[in-house]
Amino acid sequence: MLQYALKRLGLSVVIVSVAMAMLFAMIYVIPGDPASVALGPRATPEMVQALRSRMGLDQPIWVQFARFYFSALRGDLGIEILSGRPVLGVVFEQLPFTLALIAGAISWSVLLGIPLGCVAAIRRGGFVDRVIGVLSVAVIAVPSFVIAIYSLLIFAVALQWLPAIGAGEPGNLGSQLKHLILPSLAIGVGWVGYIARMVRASMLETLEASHIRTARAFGLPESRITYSYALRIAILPTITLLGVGVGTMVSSAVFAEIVFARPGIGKLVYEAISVRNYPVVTGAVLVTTVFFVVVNAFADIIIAALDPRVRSSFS
Amino acid sequence: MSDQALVNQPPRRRFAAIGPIFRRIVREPLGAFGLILVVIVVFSALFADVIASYPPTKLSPAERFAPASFQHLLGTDHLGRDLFSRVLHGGRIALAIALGATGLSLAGGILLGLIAGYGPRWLDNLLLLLFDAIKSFPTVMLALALVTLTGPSLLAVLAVVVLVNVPGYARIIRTQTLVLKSAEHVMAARSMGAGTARILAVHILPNVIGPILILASMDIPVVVAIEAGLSFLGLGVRPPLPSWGAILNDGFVNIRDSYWIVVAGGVPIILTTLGFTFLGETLRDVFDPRLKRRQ
Amino acid sequence: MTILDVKDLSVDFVTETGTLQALRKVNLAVPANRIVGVVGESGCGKSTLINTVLGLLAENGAVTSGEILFEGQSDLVHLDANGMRALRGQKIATVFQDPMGALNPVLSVGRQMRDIQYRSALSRKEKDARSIEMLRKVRIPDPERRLAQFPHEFSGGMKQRIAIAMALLMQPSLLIADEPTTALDATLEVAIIELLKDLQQQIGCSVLFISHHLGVIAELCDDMIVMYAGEVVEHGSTRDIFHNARHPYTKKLLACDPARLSRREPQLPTIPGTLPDLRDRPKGCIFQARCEFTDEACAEMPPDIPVGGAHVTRCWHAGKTTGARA
Amino acid sequence: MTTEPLLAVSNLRVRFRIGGVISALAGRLTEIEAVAGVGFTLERGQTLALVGESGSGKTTLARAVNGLQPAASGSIRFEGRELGNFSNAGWKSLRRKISMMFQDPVGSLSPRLSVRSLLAEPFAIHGLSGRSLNAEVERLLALVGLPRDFADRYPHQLSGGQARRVGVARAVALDPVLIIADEPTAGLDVSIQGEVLNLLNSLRDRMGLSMLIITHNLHVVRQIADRMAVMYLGRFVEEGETEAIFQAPRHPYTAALLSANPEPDPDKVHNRIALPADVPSLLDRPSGCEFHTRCPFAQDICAGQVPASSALGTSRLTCHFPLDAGTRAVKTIATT
Repeated sequence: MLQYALKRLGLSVVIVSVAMAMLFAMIYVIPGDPASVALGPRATPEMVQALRSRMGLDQPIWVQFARFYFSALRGDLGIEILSGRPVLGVVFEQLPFTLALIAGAISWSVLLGIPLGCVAAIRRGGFVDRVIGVLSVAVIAVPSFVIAIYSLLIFAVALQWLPAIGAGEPGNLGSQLKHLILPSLAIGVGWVGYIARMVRASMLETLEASHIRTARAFGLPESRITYSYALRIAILPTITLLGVGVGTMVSSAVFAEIVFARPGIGKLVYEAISVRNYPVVTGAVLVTTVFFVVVNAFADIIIAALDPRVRSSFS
Repeated sequence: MSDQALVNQPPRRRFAAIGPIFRRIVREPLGAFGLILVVIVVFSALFADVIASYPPTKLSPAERFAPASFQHLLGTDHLGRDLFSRVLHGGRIALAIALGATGLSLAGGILLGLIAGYGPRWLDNLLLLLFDAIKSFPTVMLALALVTLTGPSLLAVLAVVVLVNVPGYARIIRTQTLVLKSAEHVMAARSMGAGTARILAVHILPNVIGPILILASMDIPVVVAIEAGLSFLGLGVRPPLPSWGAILNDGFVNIRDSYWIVVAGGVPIILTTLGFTFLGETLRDVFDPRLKRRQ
Repeated sequence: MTILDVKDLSVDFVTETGTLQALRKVNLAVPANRIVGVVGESGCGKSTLINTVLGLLAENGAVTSGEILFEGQSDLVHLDANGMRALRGQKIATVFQDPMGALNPVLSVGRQMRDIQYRSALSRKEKDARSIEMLRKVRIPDPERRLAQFPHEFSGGMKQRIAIAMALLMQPSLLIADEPTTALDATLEVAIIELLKDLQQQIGCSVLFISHHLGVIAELCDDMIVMYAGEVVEHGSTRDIFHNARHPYTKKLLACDPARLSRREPQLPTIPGTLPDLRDRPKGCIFQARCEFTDEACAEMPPDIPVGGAHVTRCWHAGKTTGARA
Repeated sequence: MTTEPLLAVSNLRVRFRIGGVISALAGRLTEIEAVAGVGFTLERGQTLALVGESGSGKTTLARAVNGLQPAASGSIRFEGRELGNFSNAGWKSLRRKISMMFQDPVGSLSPRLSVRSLLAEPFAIHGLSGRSLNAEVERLLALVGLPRDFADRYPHQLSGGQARRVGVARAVALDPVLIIADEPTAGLDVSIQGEVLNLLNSLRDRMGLSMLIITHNLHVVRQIADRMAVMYLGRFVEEGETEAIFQAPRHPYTAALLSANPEPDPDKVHNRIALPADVPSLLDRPSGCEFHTRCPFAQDICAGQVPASSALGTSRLTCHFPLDAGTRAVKTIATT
């Protein structure tokens, strides 16, 4: 088990390294170098040249990459161009807001999605199942930023039930939660659909397995078969799905933060673009990527810990 | 039982004519609904010039922020442009990007998937690592990073969508190819002396392409959403051009007093994504019910 | 006493291409303390028969006629879900074909064996003790330790032994074994057969043993039933049927088994023709299209004709076929 | 040419890698030997059956002979030429001469191809499309006793027996000299088994084929094979003429396999050699004679010393204490 966990985390390190190389290659390959991008069209060639050497862009490519890679390992993602503060600090300042948003979205999707999926599987083919099915597909289909804008329009602008902008007063948990409801729902509602469908499908698949037939042939009560024999297996893919989903949720969070004018990484990057604050953009991309990769590794490790088949094959 | 059912079946082609499939789609309420929406969206995009009474970029400062009326079915925006005609033309861009990006990612995904699945082990591992790395960037973050360098453009949107979609298709094709690689019919072909090209083209590709086409059709609404989203952020289509995302952005800025602009921008996105999704779901159920599990 | 008495049982499946008549007027009896074998080729309805007895028919299947009497009283066809569940696992236990998939992969063997005893008032410890005793009976070495293990930690043969232990745990009066040895290698197969025979005598239950392997039936069973295309065409004692088969299908089936040939034959016997389409069942005898005795009489469905003792066959020509070897 | 057997395999070994880099670093065994030093010859027109329980390496051996599975060491000579020395073109022409049938009758046919395309494929692969393909397809269908209109069916529309016939037709399409058949009757009902065996026997006689049959069904062996070889943990324990082995198995494992066959006679008294315990893992091969952990006749020397291969009559076997000829299954051992 420990061996599996180490192996999986090791793989994550490799994936992040490759992702960094790709990010670096992207910066390098695309015409228009970061220095002139940062300085804007009015910069003189001398200014660009000065910044280039300050950013190390005049070095050979592999030196640049090694520097980029190893300073990132140390947590040094460069200096923010406008204020001169370390990028990592700027990003970490915004990270908690985004994490809260994603945690909220995951809560919605788990708390609503798993029970809905179970109900649909148990009542398969019935009216309830069909309604849940159609609603799941519908919320998956509609993009989260459209949901964000429309829920803002309806609940905050027209009905004025919930606050429209910001993350709430610092230190006031109630106000912060209130501000979290709409944006996290906008991100999470699609995932309620995903989870419900996934749980339904994997419940149905598990219920067809021959060991369930054995359990029935031994006269076990249907409730025990459903909840302790089938759900235990059917729940496993949900964890993988949520792990993968975190990436999409980070994307959705960008929209939610802009629509609801919440602080967060998405908003940080969006604003950095308009002033061509390139180090902030790369830094934020790296931090979210690492976050996503680590979350996925943990999702896999949790599954391994819950599934005796995987657990013992590595012990 | 099932064995018996097969034994006495009259010879039948696996893919029957379009007719019965069409009937089965229409028989499902959702499928029929999806099909109608898709037909409307495609039709209005194709004939946008004919249907719309104003050019989509025509400014008329006198008519700024006009609510819906007979002259302007969906009202006008902050520059007095007719929203109905902007919505119709925006549909063109949305569909063009969706089809183009999906097609390109499919082609790339199938090619890389076959290489990874059938090629040498080291190449497979390398490609998997690349796929994982690409997949580990949150899509919008990657788009933001790219656009910072290139400036907003449709091409950038296209590139991001293809880049993030290829790994998904490639992985599915790879897994299927790996399974088929050791399947008995492929071993049989190898034992007859069939070459790699023949095995891939005759014995593997036809067996993996069906599911991936259906999955791709279900990705069309996702691409529509990405294009609209990036345009909403001002990273996609450049301003005068109509795009649903751009209309939404125009409306969002004025959401407190001119709600109809966000309605005009958002409703087509909702109808299009719902239409394609419902149709895709029904298609999948009709063609290959097993796929449902892989979702 | 008759433990299981199936009378006139017919089962239909509704499929996209029409109604499929899976079982037609099936009659069979499992007497107390006997092992009854069911033999037949694929598509003969063996699995449908078991699922009907267990009340586990697929949703598109339905009993259209007949009754299934268990221990002379409860009609399993009309028993409600709770009544059926009270019998399953307690009075009627089952061992399935696939030892790999029959056990829940994420629960320990001990937990699964404890769950089967959920109706008993015993303490957890006592339940485990019973499980251990049963595992010992099926010759699992070191059962105390193995109770905590998960199914994937056992070999295929061991899993099938565990499945048998689970089935016999509640001392059922009927054990249904659905091809329990088909997925196993020959040496494991005979070990399981000998084990089953042993345990049946110890526990004193009846066994309904489904197999397509004639040798296994001959070795294990007291009585046997031959099925073809959803009908029981012949039943009687194993000895009667192997030595004096009266239905033309039974004769042909026995002749086909290469195990009967003690030397190399230039031409092996076969049964020409194919199974009839069960969605469009022929009127009359089910075997008429492949039978050399077919005449006008066969256009009508034959009744079950006694041919001596408990030996019964569903053939108009049971008188003619005696002695003649196919 | 005349003295050289059609197929001569000697000391063949096939290994599989298991586990990854980490287990290798941890010093764990990372290879298993699925075929561990097998040698045999197959004469023209002869049929050899490979018999053994699952995991005994019989399928791997067959695939190695056909080059589908690379051999780790040893030699395979076909028509006097070493397979390892073949060029790509050589391999291709070899595949015309050796054709292979796989276990699953339906699964070994490409699901999206019609029977016509399936039967035409060997001609297409070997660039023989000049012949009238339709005529060839009809000839092949007739050869295996299927009606002409089967050409337009797809594999999923065939029953197991019909699919097997299509497989046979494809295997003989290019007039091979050797057919390797992996479990040709597995999963088929007994009445269909007979049809397939009759077909294979008659084609063999008519076309002068050699056959290598892999099966776990001993009755099939008796009806089709001139010689048989019994495999255990990737090695031959006994090899010889089929009838002789059936009459008097010399290796205890062979005897146990033969006695483990329930016969369709309720009055038969079985004197079985019961094998205790499970088949050992290939990762943990027993010392000495690898069968000693399950052998009812094992003595001290069996655990300590590897028995040499010895010739006894027409058979070869590896056993310290071969059973006496004529006494079959002499001892009955209780399973406990």
